[in-house]
Amino acid sequence: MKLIIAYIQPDKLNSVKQELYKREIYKISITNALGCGQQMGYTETYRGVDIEVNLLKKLRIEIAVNDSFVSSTTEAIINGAGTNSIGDGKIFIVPIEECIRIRNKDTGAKAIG
Amino acid sequence: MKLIIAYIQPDKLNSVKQELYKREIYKISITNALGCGQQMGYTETYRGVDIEVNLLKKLRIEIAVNDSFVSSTTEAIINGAGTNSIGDGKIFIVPIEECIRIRNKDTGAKAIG
Amino acid sequence: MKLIIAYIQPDKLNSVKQELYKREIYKISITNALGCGQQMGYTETYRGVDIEVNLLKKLRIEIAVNDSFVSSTTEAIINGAGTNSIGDGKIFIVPIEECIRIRNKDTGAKAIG
Amino acid sequence: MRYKIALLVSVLLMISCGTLFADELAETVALHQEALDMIWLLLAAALVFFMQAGFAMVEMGLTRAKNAGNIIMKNLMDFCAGALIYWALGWALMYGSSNGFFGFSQFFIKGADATLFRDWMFQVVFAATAATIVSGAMAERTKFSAYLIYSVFISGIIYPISGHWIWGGGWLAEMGFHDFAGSTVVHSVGGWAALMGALFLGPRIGKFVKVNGKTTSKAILGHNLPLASLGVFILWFGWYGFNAGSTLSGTDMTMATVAVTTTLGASAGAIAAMLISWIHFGKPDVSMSLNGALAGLVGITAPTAVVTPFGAVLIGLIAGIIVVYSVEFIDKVLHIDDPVGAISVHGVCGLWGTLAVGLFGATDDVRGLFYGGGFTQLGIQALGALSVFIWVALSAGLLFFIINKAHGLRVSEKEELVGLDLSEHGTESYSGFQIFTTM
Amino acid sequence: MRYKIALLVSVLLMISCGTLFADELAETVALHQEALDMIWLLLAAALVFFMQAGFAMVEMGLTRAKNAGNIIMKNLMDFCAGALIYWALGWALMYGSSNGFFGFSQFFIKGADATLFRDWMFQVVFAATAATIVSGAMAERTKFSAYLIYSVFISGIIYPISGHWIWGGGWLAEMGFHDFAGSTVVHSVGGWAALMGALFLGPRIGKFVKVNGKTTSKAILGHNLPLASLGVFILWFGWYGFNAGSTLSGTDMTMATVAVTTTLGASAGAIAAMLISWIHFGKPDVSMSLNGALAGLVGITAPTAVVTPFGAVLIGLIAGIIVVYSVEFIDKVLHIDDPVGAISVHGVCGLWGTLAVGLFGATDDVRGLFYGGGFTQLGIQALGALSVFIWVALSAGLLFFIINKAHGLRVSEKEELVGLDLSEHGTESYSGFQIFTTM
Amino acid sequence: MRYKIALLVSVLLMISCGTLFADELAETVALHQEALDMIWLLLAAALVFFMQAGFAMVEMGLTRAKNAGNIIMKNLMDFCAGALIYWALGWALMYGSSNGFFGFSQFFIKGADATLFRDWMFQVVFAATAATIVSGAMAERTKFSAYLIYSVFISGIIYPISGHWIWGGGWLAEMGFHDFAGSTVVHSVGGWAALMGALFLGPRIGKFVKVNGKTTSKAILGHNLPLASLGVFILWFGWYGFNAGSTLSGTDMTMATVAVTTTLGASAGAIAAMLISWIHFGKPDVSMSLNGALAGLVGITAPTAVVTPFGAVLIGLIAGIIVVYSVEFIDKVLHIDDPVGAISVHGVCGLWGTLAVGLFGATDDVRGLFYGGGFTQLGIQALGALSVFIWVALSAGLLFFIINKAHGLRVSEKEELVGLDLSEHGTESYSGFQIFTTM
Ligand SMILES: Nc1ncnc2c1ncn2[C@@H]1O[C@H](COP(=O)(O)OP(=O)(O)O)[C@@H](O)[C@H]1O
Ligand SMILES: Nc1ncnc2c1ncn2[C@@H]1O[C@H](COP(=O)(O)OP(=O)(O)O)[C@@H](O)[C@H]1O
Ligand SMILES: Nc1ncnc2c1ncn2[C@@H]1O[C@H](COP(=O)(O)OP(=O)(O)O)[C@@H](O)[C@H]1O
Repeated sequence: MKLIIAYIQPDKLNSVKQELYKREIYKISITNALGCGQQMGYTETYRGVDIEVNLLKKLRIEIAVNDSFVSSTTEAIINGAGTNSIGDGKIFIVPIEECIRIRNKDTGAKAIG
Repeated sequence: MKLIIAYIQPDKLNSVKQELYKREIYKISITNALGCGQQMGYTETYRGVDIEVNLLKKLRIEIAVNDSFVSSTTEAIINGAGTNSIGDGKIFIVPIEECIRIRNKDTGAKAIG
Repeated sequence: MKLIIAYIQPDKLNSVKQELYKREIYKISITNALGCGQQMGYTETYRGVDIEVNLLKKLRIEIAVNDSFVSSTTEAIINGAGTNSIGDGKIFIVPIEECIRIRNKDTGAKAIG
Repeated sequence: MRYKIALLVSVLLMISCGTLFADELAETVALHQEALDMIWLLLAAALVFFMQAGFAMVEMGLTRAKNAGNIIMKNLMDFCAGALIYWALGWALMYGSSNGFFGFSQFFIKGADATLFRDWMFQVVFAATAATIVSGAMAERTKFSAYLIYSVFISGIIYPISGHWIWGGGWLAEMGFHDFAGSTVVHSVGGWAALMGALFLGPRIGKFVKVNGKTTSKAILGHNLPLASLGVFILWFGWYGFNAGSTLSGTDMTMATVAVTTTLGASAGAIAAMLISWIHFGKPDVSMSLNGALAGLVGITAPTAVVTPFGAVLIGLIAGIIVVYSVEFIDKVLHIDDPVGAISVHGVCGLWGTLAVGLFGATDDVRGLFYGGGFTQLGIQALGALSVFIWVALSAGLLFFIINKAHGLRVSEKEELVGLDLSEHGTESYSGFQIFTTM
Repeated sequence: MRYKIALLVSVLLMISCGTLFADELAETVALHQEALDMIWLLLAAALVFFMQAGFAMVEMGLTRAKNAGNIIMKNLMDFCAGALIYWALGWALMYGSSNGFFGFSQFFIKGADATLFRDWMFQVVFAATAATIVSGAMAERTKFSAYLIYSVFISGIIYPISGHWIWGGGWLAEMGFHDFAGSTVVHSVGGWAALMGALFLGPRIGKFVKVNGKTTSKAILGHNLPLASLGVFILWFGWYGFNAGSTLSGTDMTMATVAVTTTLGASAGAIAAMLISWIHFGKPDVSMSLNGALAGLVGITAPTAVVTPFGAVLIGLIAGIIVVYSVEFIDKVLHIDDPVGAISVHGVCGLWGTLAVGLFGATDDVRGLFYGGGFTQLGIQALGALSVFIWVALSAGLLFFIINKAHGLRVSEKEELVGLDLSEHGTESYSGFQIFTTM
Repeated sequence: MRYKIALLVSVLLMISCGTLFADELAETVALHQEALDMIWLLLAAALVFFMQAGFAMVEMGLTRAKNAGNIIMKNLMDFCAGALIYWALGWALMYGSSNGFFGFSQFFIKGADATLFRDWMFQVVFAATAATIVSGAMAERTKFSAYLIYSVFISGIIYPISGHWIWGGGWLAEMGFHDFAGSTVVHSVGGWAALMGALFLGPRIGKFVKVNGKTTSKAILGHNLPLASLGVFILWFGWYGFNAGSTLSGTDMTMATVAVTTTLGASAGAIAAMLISWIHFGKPDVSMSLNGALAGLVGITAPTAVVTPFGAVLIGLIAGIIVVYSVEFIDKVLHIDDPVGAISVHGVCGLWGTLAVGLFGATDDVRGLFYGGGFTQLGIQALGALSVFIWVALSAGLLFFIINKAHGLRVSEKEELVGLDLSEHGTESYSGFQIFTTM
């Protein structure tokens, strides 16, 4: 089992969700994040004074999947969030050793979906 | 050492905390999350128009523990957050390779507690 | 590749960022968190009634790095966030199995930076 | 002789002309009198109406985000339902022809002319104020439908009847009870009804925690102090209509005294509450200072027209002190959960203001203890305040008892935890904002 | 003889003295008449001005956080630009010497004396109200520069011309069309312009989703109901200036009737909308109830001075019902995206209020169908409402068409998704707050 | 003879009757005069009071969430403390019997009648306005206790003394200095005190960054533009009381001119600031446009009664331009940290408004350079503005210097980073909301 962590542009959430649904991946968790990557931050001005917004608003997605789903999940994210431009984001894959469904104490591959 | 990540219903935080305290687990970090799992989202209406709230508000808990504490921690979470109903949440266990206390640079098992 | 997760005091973000920049680590993601650790929470009063704020506001930092950068990253965080006082925070290091840049599907060590 | 007659005629003509002219002038001047009263009372009524916004903001600001929409609905609807019932019934009971205890005529303000329309307008906003005070004390746990029922009864019956005693020519008015703008008529009535409501409801989940048999009180923080402060400013602004408008006449120059004593009383109240909270809790507390301003305003409302500036400052200072200790007492000793402090601000300080008339009254008609008037006025004030307390405690108590039995007063635990916005109204007040929903 | 002469002289002296004195008095009284009108109208104008804040808060509250700053700018600037153009042009077209269809003199209110200054002041805030109504329906997707252009034309030309017909002595006024405070003149004009604007703009991204050829409507939640409710309270407060001020005279005692019917109409509207939403959607909806209060206010605006309290309650109730079904109809059937319900509240309920004059009018001059007046007044009202609808639909339609072609009316998809605050103004309205920006 | 006598008697009777009647009438008319003045001034005072809410909202909105509660306390308390000290001392220094430089009688407004109560009421809200202006410039870093001390001195001494020169019959009044509603008396005094406060405090942490010896200015964003915009609308609304009320009489018909020029000046100011920010920064800036409206209002405050509508528009436009460049200059060149732009809006534009009297004055009494009045009036205006600047710079400078030495003016770095709400008041203003606390 893997935990797939992805940072994407906020306005891409909907298309990522659609791509995931197409691949029958329905479970997903999202948090708000501020990110700083290659996209070095734009500069707004506020009353003519620069603000260096080098922390940009991003969404952080977590999807826990069985190993066999890893490639279709990353594919879905890439398809949904990719625009070929800086700031599209990153995917990190982390191993999960165990997964438990709180409701019925199912564990492992059974619990994850 | 393991990182225990759990998604729970927001109104269960208090009882989870109490269960953890009983087992002498005091360290915990919490973030706000939106989740989409088996509980397919309820539908609110707003001026009579449906809103598909398929992203539900969840709390994301992170607890880093030594291996010997894993089972009591998951037990505490399950006891505190479980209601036998859809939406109760999930627990993911991820390996931690190292842990450092910023204050005094302690590492490993000593640092985690 | 490792995922470095750190909890720090909110007002230390700037100095952490500066320490990271010095070491040429530019990529970083941040989320808001509530934490409960050794610093047992201060008590505010509100109209003379105690509030136990044992959940304190923290920042959660995530930095994905190649293995060779792990020590300089943790060093930067410790330098930037450490004040020798309780509540300074923790660093957890978690293994990353794969990293993908959404923009161009680069993977591995190439994608991370 | 012709000459004489000519003289006579011309003189008479001129005079009749003059008086004719004078008659017209007199009519115009009479119209101006009406117009001055009208303009003054309508604008004052508009100001008092605006206090509804103030109450809504204060109550929302001092409670949690998950119940904000419910508070909007309660404050909007107690005005709307209150206005309709005060039109149908309340006015008749309050200002209809009197038997000493209640009025009974002019239902649906039948046969109203401009003057009666004007007076109804000015009175309906006061009735709504009394009703809306209660909403704060019952916040975050009351069934919306139960609140609607309650609000019809307070505006339609409870408020008008005690109001009749004092402002409608009833028995307390006869005795010389003085409540210029309603410390008792409006604020205490609201405050005591709030007390009964909070009693019947019980505290919010998590408000009082029992550890080893000892109950300790926990703070549940308000989610939006800026909104609460805006509410206090709006209330203070509206209070110039509330107090100064209560001259009931646009040519009664005491309105200037009223404006000044109101300003000084409120200022002193805020300062006193700030200082007490500073001494007592170590920090100048924001929400206490806001409540202090309101306490000063409520305290000065009854005596505003009959006290000196010095008197007003003292009344305000004492109100500001009272409110802090009263909030503490109700919370920590009585363990009654009043989220915004409505009982203390309106009930207790309304009582204080009513008594203050008997202490600081400085006019020929109303002379208090400290100004050589002896105990008479004070006695009447105390009697009036007590009677109104008993009336409201009984009638509101009965009302809440019946609602509780017949309909249920309180939402379920699950609904309370989720928040009334979602459970009672199916909405979120701050959609899109991240809020830690555990709080 | 000496005696006679002495008598004569003394008498004459006294009389002349008296008249002299009376003359002075008469002058003072005349000045007071002016002063009463002046004070009344200026304060009413200030109240109506404050409605700008109400509109801004309502519109902000009912839309998303990412566009709040843009709404501020639109509401501020349609007033500012509107005031300048109404000074230069609008007043002249509306109140200049008439040819029945528009006025044409007094550009830049040339040669104004105190009376004209006063009247311009009272009228400019009405013009700005009409302009600002549109902003809500066009929220969250309109180019700011396009909105600026639009707002100059509505305040400068569209509003003044139909206004002239009714309030400026034009052809509808001649026919006996009655619109006391502007259900048609102000609200319908704003509402129909809003309709045209929303039509030309098209819906916000994600508002209507086509699944299997069937379009379903999705809710896009407002981000700040507390702000929206504050806005409604401010609007209601300002409405006392809007309606009661429309007596145009400080000594016209119908202002009391107006205040009362306005209060009852608004209350009934809110209650009706709440009940309908409760029955219909299962919960008493907050934003619908708020809209219901506004619907009641808009509905009572035309007939406020000529109906009884009963009539006012009925008009309000019906307005409250209309607004719920109208919002549903426009959203679910017509698929027009009106984020705040401006078309329903101001356009449709403005129409209802205008017709209600012909149904509920109860005075000698204006007698409606239900009060024995037959169909005459109703017919005139319908004709007037229709004429104004046609005028606004054509002129505003043309205006938006030209702006759309020549300049572009709508921001790009990217800009809309990011939010107008960032894309049009380079700012965030809630800096530091965490907001789920996907919404 | 009998006849004659009868005639005589009857004539005399009628006349005396008439005059008797006339006497009564004259008394009533005199009362109406008083009532008109009273109603006008009290309602205007209430409007000006409400500006406190406006200032609080603007200042809160343009600063960070972590200091919102502190701003509430400062704005509330400078009014409350200011009212008490203006009662005890300020009025006496400003309007007591004069020696040309300050008044000295009527401490505690001793022996006040209705007229004096009325005048004090109208004046106290102006004093509070001057005091509260400073709070914005000193936001986010000032010790609360130090601010309290400051506010007692400005309302008690600094403001009353220069006020005496101009409005209290002092030496500037004697010279013909014209400041109708207080561009200098109120706004410049506040603005220059704000300048001194900001100077002594130094900038907020992170506001100015030194890179390679070059200081660059960083923006620290306000957390709540909707609140700020509400504040501006409230201020504008209140300004109708501020300016039009300054006729000081309910029968002075120039109030209409004042209302019109105020409206046009503010509108022009907002538009100018928007356009300049658009040209200059590439986007129409929200907070600058809001400041532009305020700049227009401040600029028109002195000349409002003596200029034409054209003059008002020009004055507003120029104020709107000035404010943008002044904010830039103070920030980027002088490196003084004024979080809300109070120095520019009130100090600099107050100066501009004062001079504008000497340029655009168009009445017989006050005739400016552009209207054939030569340089005389302009010279007097300049002299007055300069004198007041010197007075405030010296007195406020000394005050802040002493507070700084004796008590400390600024919170510690840790307290500033954590935010004044927690460190000074032990509270959070937005409990439950997630806020990125690093900002
Ligand atoms: N090494 C990293 N560690 C943590 N977060 C990262 C890392 N690299 C990227 N991110 C996150 O991903 C977001 C997008 O990264 P960025 O480098 O701007 O995109 P791209 O690689 O497409 O140019 C960043 O804002 C940040 O939140
Ligand atoms: N595979 C997963 N990946 C990421 N988050 C998940 C996953 N499964 C569940 N979650 C999180 O847990 C929450 C509860 O899951 P849900 O399936 O509704 O509960 P249950 O399994 O008890 O029915 C979800 O809202 C989501 O936030
Ligand atoms: N074992 C843990 N699991 C999860 N979060 C932790 C853990 N230990 C510490 N934290 C996080 O780090 C923060 C700081 O920890 P704390 O123990 O107060 O600091 P210190 O170790 O320097 O005294 C906590 O508020 C919490 O958010």
